[in-house]
Amino acid sequence: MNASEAFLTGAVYLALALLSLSFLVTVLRVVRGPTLPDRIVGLDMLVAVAIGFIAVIGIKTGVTLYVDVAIALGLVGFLATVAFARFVMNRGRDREVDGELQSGSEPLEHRRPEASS
Amino acid sequence: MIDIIQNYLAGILIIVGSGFALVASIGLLRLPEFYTRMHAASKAGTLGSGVMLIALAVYTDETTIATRALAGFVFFLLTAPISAHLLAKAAYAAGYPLWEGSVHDEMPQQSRDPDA
Amino acid sequence: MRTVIFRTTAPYLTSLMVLFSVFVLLRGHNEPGGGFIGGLIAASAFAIYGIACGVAPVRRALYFHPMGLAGFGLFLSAMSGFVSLAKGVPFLTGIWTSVNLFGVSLDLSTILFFDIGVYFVVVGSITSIALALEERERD
Amino acid sequence: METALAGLVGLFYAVAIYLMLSKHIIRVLLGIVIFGNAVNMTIFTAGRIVREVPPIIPAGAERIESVVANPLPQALILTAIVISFSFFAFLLVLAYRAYQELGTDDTDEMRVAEPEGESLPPLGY
Amino acid sequence: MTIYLINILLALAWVAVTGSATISNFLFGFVLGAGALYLIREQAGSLGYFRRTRRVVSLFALFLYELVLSSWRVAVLVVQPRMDLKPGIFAYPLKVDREFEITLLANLITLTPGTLSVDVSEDRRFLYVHALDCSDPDQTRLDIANGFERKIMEAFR
Amino acid sequence: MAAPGATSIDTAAAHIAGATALADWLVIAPVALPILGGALLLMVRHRTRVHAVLAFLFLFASFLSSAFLLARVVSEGPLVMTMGRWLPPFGITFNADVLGATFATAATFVATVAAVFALRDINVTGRRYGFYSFLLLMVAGVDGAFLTGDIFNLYVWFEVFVISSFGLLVLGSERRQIDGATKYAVLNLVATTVFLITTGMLYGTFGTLNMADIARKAEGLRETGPLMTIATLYLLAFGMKAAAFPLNYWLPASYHTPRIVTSALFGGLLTKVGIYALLRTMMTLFPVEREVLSGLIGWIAVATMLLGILGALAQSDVRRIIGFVVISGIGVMLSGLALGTPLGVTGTILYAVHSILVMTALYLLAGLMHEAGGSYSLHETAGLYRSHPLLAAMALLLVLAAAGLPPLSGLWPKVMLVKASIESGAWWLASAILVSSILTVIALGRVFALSFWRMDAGETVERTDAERAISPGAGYGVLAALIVPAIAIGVYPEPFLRLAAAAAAGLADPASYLDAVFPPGGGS
Repeated sequence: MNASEAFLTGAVYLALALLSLSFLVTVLRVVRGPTLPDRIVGLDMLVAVAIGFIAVIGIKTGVTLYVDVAIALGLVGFLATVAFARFVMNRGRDREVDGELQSGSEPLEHRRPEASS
Repeated sequence: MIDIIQNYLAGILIIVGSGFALVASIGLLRLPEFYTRMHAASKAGTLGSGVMLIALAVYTDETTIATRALAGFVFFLLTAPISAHLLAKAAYAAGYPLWEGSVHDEMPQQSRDPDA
Repeated sequence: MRTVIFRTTAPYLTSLMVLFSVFVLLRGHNEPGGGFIGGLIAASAFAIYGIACGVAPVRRALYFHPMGLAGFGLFLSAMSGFVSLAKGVPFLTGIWTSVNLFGVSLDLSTILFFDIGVYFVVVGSITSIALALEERERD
Repeated sequence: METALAGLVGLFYAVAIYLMLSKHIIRVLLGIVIFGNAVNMTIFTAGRIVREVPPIIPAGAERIESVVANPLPQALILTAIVISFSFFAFLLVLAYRAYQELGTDDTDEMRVAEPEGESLPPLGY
Repeated sequence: MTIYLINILLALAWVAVTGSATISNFLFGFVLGAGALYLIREQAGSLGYFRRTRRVVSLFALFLYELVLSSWRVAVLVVQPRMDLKPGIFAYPLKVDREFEITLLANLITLTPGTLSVDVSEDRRFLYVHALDCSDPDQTRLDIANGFERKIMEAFR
Repeated sequence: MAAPGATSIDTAAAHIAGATALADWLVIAPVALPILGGALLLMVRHRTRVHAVLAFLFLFASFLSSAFLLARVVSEGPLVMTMGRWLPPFGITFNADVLGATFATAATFVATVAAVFALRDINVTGRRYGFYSFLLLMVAGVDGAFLTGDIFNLYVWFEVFVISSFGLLVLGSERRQIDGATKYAVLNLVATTVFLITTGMLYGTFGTLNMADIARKAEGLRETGPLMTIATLYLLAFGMKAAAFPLNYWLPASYHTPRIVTSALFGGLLTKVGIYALLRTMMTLFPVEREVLSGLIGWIAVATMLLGILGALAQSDVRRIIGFVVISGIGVMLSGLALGTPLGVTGTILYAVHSILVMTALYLLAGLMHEAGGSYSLHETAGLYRSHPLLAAMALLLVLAAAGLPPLSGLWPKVMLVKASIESGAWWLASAILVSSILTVIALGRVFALSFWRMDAGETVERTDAERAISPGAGYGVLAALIVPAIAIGVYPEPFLRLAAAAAAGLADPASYLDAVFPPGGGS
């Protein structure tokens, strides 16, 4: 084991530690909120951290099968964010008071049912 | 020789990348509100994971893995700004206000209309 | 989401994702991947297309009705099980053959066709659900 | 490892059942999703967790010479995931439709099919 | 556009001649073909091709530079004990008008930390940008106009 | 990572070497044909004209194949086919024994008949929506459940028919339907998930999922393994599916909401799959545990049949009355399972076949009554005897059949069950069966009395004759096709009794079943 490999091993462990820390910090933000977009940003960040994990583990173990998983994860994360953005836009802010979601029992007034689909 | 360069480069890159990821998550925690948090998360975070993917591409000896890792990086570069933009736009349109310490708002009010 | 930025990039992203989904489908033989996950990726590609540009362009782009695609996939999968009838081995046994096409040897198997069928089932059913919801949302 | 996973499975079941007892249909759905994941982990744990290589026969070989992980739980979980995914997709659409058509996501108020205070059948002949 | 095609054809010819169809060989052939095209630049009218390539590369270099620089700035800002924030949204008057260019500009702005494009106005004349440091919007506008926007206009017109 | 005791897997030894005869494909034909048909119909969804014809052809073909399969199984013993040549426990086995083949034959027969009835009930929109595809896929799921020999595969088939049944349930998207479908979907999802949990535990205990293999290994594990837990959980899961007390209120909440032909299929087929799964797991896999649970099952049976039929007495909607009658029938079937004697199980099997035919027929009858009288409500229909004498005659026959009176199919299984319970000294069970029969006569007799005999309803409803039937004759023909076998079982029961007895014998003594999956001297 020469110096460069030792350096890489140390770097991998350091990176894993940093990533774990940032994972925890991000989870804290997701839990805390306080608004829905905050949580969405946090989830987005979690995807990024997960991809970082995949890359580092790929270097550490040489198992690079997961690179495609990383790409797919990026795709899914993108789709999720887009869908959440749509949701935020459609719902508006009125139902969210002080970061607490009111339980959605209010009836819809503007969308009336049609008889058939 | 090339092994040694690969190892050092990959090591530096993953440290940089994870450092960026950590900074991004700290920013996510410390910054005061949603719009400013978004700066930290959707960019420094993306940069962090992207740099780590590049590290993987540098480290591996297989061309297919390297190209795939790079493809993943490019894909992030494509999607990250779009999702950030959409989320910011949606949040603004939905009426989430800017932080009270903000100094400037030139956004016209009619684009708060959810259909815009 | 009527925004220029999303609408100009979404079609290219969609084609990129469809390409990736086919890649995932075809590599599903001895590495992670396969019809189901490939189909999901393709379906999410269409969902993004639909969110960005509306449902009608997606329907036009697909040409067939999504449920028709799902039916085709189911049919393909079921039929690939019947190939083994000719060989006198049980249902769904993998049959391999090598086709020589323009000098390139191509390994075909019933398993591959089964997987392609799964891909179409997933693409068709998930896309049809997504499009139906999206249409309802827009009205 | 089994112990940790067993604890996690128990936690998942607890959360899932708590959510499923809610009267809001969306919470019930979320509970069902967690329920499904708990089940998948149960199967995973039941298949004996070992750190082995994937059960793939290398090219050119006729058999695997080393100890391999048990492929069956993975196949089962994959099947279960696919099924619960399609199930969930359907249920989501259904809940959404129900919310639109019935104007509520409260299961106590969903009494269209069984209206309250139905009259008894005629008693005379 | 045809120049690209010719370059790719040259690369394919290189692959065919050398007889090894690998990606690296193709890329090598592409670079060689570009060199060959450079030799006949006056006849083939490929002068613009190389100028444009140079400008795209320079745009990309500017982007990387901005990315690293402002990432660093945001990183420093975030870990400072007392954050000095003056965020805000400013309107940026667009000179570029094609959809593709607007998209590219907006994405580049978003990717560089410190600025985030929130929306494009309906008439596509303004880009609304959220900035972490909005104490001097005019300076930021000027930076974008002289930086990314100018490079984009140079590269794609 | 070379662990001690490394074993290698020889793929050649894990494969079945011999060729499969063409005739063995009969095992999967009842499943594969409807799947192919369903897929084909999805592909031609715009050509609504050919839907009914294609669906009928595929269903009839699968009915024929399952009938041939039954004939072959009766004469030659269980028939086995292992998918993809992988030996169990890796490969999935399909094996048809008398029980599975009998149920499959009855199910495909009912489905074929219902497909004809659907000509009247389902319009072009419904066809385009995919009614026939869902119907075929549901039949495939039900047949698959009857014929598979792998417990996880059983779960898969459960899901296949449950998901298809969702599609059928919301066809039309009325508010009522969506309400009913939500409850049906959630409850069924929970039931199948419990099924899956139990299967996971089962796999953890036995290391195999092949039912024959489990039955073989259960002997050695009886002392140590948590078999009792597994058996109880299966009872819970399948009891929920079969609508046994106290987990049965999803059935009356949802079965009356869809189109009448869908209700008929649900009432006829779906709960019986739960009964089949209970029979299979309790009798073949866990006979000893069933012995312990028999008291519990017995009380569940009594509660189900009595509360079910009491519920029927309180309803005024014909379809909901029938829904409760279905539940009551489940109770009767469970009583045979509780007894566990050959006679009792034979009674259960015969009753299940009877119930598949008669419950479907009852729902279809309700549909025809609606057509004739303009309403499903007992308050609003009257005097159908005058206007529709033929319908009245059939209704009378069906009431007799459902109540278990001679000369129809309900009589013999009830006689057997009562006799079996008296033999086992379970007087309470026998009396519960008799009481529930009497109450069934009252509940259904009232339908007959009010809707057919009563001259004039107090409050007549506006007749909405906008959508008249294509031809009433087809509806009567379909009903007759269901009543004829019911009469046949009633007046000429010997072959059916022999069949059910053979099925029960195969269930209680799985030796032949095991031999078919694991041929002596061969296999793993």
